[in-house]
Amino acid sequence: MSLGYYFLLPVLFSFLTPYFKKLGSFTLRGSSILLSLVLFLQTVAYVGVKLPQISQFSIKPPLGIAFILDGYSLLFLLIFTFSALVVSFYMYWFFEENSGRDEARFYVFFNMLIAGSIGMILSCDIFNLYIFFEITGICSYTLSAFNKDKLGLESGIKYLIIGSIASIFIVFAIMLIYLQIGTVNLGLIAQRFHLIDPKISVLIVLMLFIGFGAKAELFPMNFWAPDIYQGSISSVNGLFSSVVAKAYLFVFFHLFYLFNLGSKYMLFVMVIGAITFLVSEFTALNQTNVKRLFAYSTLGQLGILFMALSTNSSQTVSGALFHLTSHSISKLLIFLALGILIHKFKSAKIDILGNFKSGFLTIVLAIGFLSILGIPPFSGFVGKILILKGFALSQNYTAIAFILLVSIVEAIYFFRLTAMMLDKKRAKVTVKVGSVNYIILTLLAVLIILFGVYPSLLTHYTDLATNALLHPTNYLNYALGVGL
Amino acid sequence: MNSIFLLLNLLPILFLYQFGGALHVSLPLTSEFTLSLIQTPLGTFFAYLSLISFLLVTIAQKSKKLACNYYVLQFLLSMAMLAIVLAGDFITFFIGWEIMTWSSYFLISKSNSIDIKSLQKYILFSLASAFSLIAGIVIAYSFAHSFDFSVISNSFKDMPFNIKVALIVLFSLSFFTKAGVIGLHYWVVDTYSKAPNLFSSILSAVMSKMGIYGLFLVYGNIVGYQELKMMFGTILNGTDFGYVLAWIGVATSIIATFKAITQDEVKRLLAYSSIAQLGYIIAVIGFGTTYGVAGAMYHTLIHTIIKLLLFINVAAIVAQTGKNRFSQLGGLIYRTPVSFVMLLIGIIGLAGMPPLGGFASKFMMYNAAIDTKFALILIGMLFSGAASFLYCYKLVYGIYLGHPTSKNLETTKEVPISYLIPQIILALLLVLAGTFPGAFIKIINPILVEFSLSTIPYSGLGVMNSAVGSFNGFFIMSAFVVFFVLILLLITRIKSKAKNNLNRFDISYCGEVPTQDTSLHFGFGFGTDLYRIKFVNAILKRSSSSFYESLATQTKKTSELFSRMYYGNIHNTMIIILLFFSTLFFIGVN
Amino acid sequence: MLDFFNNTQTIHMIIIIGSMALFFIGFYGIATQKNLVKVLVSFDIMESALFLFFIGLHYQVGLVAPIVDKNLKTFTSMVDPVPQAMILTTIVIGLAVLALGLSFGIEYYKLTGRNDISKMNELRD
Amino acid sequence: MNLKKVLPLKHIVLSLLSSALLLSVVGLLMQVKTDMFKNVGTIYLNLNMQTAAANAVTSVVTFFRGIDTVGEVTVLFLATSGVALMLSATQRTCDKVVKQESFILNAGSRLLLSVIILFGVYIIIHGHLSPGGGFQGGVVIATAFLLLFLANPNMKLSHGILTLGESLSGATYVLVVIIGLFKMNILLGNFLPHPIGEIGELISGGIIPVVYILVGIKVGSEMSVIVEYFVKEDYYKEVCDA
Repeated sequence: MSLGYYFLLPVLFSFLTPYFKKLGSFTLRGSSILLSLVLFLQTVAYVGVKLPQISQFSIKPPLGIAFILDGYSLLFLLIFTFSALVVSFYMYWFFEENSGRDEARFYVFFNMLIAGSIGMILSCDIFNLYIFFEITGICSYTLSAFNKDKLGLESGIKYLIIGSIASIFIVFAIMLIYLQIGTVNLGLIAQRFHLIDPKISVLIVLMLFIGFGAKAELFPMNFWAPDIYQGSISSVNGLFSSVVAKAYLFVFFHLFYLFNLGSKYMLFVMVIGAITFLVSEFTALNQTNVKRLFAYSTLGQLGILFMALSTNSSQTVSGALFHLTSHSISKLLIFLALGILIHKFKSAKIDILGNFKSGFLTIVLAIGFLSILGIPPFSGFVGKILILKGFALSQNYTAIAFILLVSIVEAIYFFRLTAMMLDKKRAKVTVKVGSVNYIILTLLAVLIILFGVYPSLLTHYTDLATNALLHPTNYLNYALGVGL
Repeated sequence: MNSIFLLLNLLPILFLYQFGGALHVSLPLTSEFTLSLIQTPLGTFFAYLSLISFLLVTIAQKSKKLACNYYVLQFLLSMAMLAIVLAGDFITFFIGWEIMTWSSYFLISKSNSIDIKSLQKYILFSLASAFSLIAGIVIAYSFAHSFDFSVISNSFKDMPFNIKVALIVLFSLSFFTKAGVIGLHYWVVDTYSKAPNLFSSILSAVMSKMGIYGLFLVYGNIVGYQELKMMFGTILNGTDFGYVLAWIGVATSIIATFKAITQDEVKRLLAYSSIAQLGYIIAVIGFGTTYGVAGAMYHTLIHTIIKLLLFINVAAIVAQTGKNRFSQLGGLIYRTPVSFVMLLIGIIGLAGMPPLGGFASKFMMYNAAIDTKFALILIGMLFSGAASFLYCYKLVYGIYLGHPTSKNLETTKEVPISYLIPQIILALLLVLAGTFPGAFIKIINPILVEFSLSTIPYSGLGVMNSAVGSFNGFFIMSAFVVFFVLILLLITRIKSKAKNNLNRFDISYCGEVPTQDTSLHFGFGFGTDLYRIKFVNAILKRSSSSFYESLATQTKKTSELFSRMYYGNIHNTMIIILLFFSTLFFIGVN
Repeated sequence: MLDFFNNTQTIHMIIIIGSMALFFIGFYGIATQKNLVKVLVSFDIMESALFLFFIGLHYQVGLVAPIVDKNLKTFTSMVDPVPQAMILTTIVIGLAVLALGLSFGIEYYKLTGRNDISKMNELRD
Repeated sequence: MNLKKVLPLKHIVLSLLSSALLLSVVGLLMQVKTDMFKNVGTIYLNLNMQTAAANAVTSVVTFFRGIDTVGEVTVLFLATSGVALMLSATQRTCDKVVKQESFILNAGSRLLLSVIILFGVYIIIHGHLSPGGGFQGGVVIATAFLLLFLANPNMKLSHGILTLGESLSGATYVLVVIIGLFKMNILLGNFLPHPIGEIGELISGGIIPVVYILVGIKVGSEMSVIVEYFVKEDYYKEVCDA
């Protein structure tokens, strides 16, 4: 198998979608599930293979473009393809319930969203990366406007405007890079980046920071993010939270460590992450819309990840990657479960969490909440304790105190939701969970518990990823085409 | 269902007994974490304490129709506590601690009287406690590079002084919150009173003891009493640190005792009483002397027994009558005599009167205070001990004596046998603890060795030795039984002649004839006169709730302030991004 | 006299000044304009400025387009083809995003009768 | 006249800020030395003889950086789908266009249509020999349809044929990329014969003209769809308002 299929197969699927549609909705949904399954199985096949793997286009790098899979991208690839598989099963249920939607186009955008995100993490060429960035962007704009109502279109327009700003800054940065370094290959850029004029390099880093930071929902640039979550359907929210935001975060830190930026930048990113965490968690307290609330929660968790990933210590980074994986699974679980409730009640007010009656949903939602809060024996705990441990080893007590104090604020709203679910005094409506959703949500909940009680399953990959992220020598060799 | 979980609860006890002190398991969680269980004398003591409590409570739950998930959660809770007390490293300890937190949260949420605010209080204080604990753990890790108790304990001496203090403060805060030290007790009363009735007994008797276990672990094992002495110096015959702690404990017990007296709800009274009793334990735990530790340990045991007994007793009464306030109860002595006797035994123990176990534990604690020459502490303890008679009296009078306050109470039947069995067992234990206090010396000596303190000389089962003096529990008990039987005979001779066929409204005072609504019960309004005493009034008026409520208000205000930024104007968002870029540009390039 | 302009340095200078002026006109536009169409046009202005900048800086006096024909048999003394390829791609992407943005705007206008982005605030708590 | 209303403070501040940024960025860019490293483009030029495409830009677009072009085509495809998703609902609600068509315009535009399309096809086919290529030619073809729509609002494109052209050309393009893997052991390998001696001929450069023709068909049909949606949107609006 070649890495190129991660992009080419979804593209082929999308181009042929009009004909799948003619064969009936079952074929359409089935083929989308099949596609996600094939990509997931391909990723599983890469587990245990000697990394990095490379797949070249046309000509050997550094002249040509190549897809490189190292430990860092393998972890994200697993998360992305798994999320895609889960969501494509979930959408089967969604379209059964909501007939009359433009199903075929949804699948086009959904699959290309995943393909674009995967392309961003695989590509070793910054201009190629920008194209995947745009593919992901266009898919997310359209998916957030998919409802075609006032709210959906508003969120689509907002996302598009922010995306355009981000892409202009990134294009400018790429042009400056080409002007200065004469290439857009990441390996060569990394090699030569410290040789160029420091003022220009500051400008380049700043523009990339604004571009990817705005998309990765960093603090002074994330005022749009909750709006997007509120306007779009909840399975798309799950994807935004567990795939798209993570892809931008991947690129952010991939470039960050490839360019080997100094400790000043690290401190800056850490402070920005901390502010993001603080502001988002406090804001979440005041929300009455569930989607918005979990949007803020996502922003907060991204804040922790930015704090932890910018430390350059393998302990903290490994913990952060564990936390990232666990957060992706938990948020997917929460958003998919919320989707069932929102569909039932036709409302996204926070009260719906108090008004449903379903033991199963209560349990899975509670597992998701506890995991995000970092409470054992769920997977979030291992991530959080690893992060804290990493900070402890570098004796960064401020960060520890900060994370723990803000986590209490986080606990306030998570446990308020839990208490609402458990409250017996509210009027309750029985909610039935279909068999497909039952299996999906059980699977996600089991994974959360499994990674919590047996973290070695995951720490192996996070350690690999950490090593690849902090010491990208192998990656650079492949990107430079050494020994191919 | 009940029987299955009864057996399941029995299993760990047998398992622990089988190992007999040699349990040592380690389980690698990841390459960096290893979960390990080690059976120390201290841990074994607490393990038996919690496991037996769970067993007894499960017996009492026989008469309730509880769902399977209730039992599963309760079993999970007991396992979590077992993990806490048998933990050999901080990760296991913390995992147990957090599982304890959330499983008890879900159990409390199953109550019918619980509201969101109380649940929030409970979980936020528990999480604050857990986060302060984890902060301490990772700080210790940053020096010891291990989570193992023994490694951290060994490297503790080499840490900088401020880190040592920070560790002790963080750990103490965490465990104080669980034990409900005054100021951090905001969650205790609401939670205990609104939790399911039988579960309150576990909360008060076992879960608060996990805080005490943590204090023993940190002061005795991790830091070590010797090290505490070296760090803070000594005052009189005890440590400086112990002196401060003793004041915290005494203040807790005095304030909580007065608060308890004024309560109208039975379980709220018990909750405050629980805080007061734990105050004693905290008062002596830091002395760093043999008798301080022994007294704290003994009182832990006795308090567990008493609180289980009292809470089960009250739960039975509430289940039987549906009333949970003193002003609604009364006169149940003729309807539920066995329950009355059990409660009587319980409050005799609670008041610390001879011949029951309560006396022995108080004796040890007072001795410890005398031994260290902390006279003021001793006076405080005696004062609150004397004041506690009042709420003990209120408890027995309000429920069982006086006039029944409503018609239904007159037709109440004796509580179901499943409630009585654990009470009888506990009462017997209490009697035994009073009769053979010497047996406890055998349990406590290994723990004292573990803390590298001198041991207590053992001279017979009935004899409790201390630095100041000793007493023979067996002798006192024998004498008491003889007197008791004599007096009982006397009373029954007099009583048997009187006919008890009066109606409770057959009285009139000041020319007024009471109606159905008139509360004739003395339990109604008992203790309100305390407000007239200036000193007590000052205690009762002040409350930590205003502080925490203002904290909540501040949080909400901050939240509103921040959420004003997210008001959805994309135009301004763009301007902010561009300004952010410009600012960074001018800073970065120049 | 026009030889002065037949100098790579001068041409680059003019291009930098011109394209950056255009870029910051667009910058000013997105910061101040509230009409969705105007905002999208401002984005396009900024993009065009970047295209100008990028292509312009890769032109040097004396170089020709990178195409061989009967007169020019080898690929020597030609301008760098990569910027042109990249600009081609970026133009298409800009066009795609512009079309999408306009279609969103049209639909939104049909539903609400508004195209002022600062008044799009129905998504709030 | 209120000065504050015409020129609010915010605008003044932002224009000053833009000017300050402009000055400092220009000042910064003036110092840029662009010849520190050898551009990758010069290496491509040296290698370009091997691809046998006379236009180096074309060989960079379709071959050296060919996967960019796959992505680019995908972006355009996604945008078209998005536009169709957004604007297709209107056609259901307000379907009739009754604007009077002018005979002269109609006949004239039909006359021009073939010429413009021929020109577009020429640009596409000669993409590897002269300036131009799939994108440019595709857009030229779309302008032909634009002219048609402007002249005759009742004109309808056959979506079946457009979709067929779009899907098939796109799928073939992806297949060409994948066939390279099997034939040349590298994705997007130039597996068709491309002797260097034939440089400058119409059939030369292996897969390069094939790719550009596929891209041309795809871009042409997609742009036509976009043009149709936007032009008709305008007419519908007028008709619905009336």
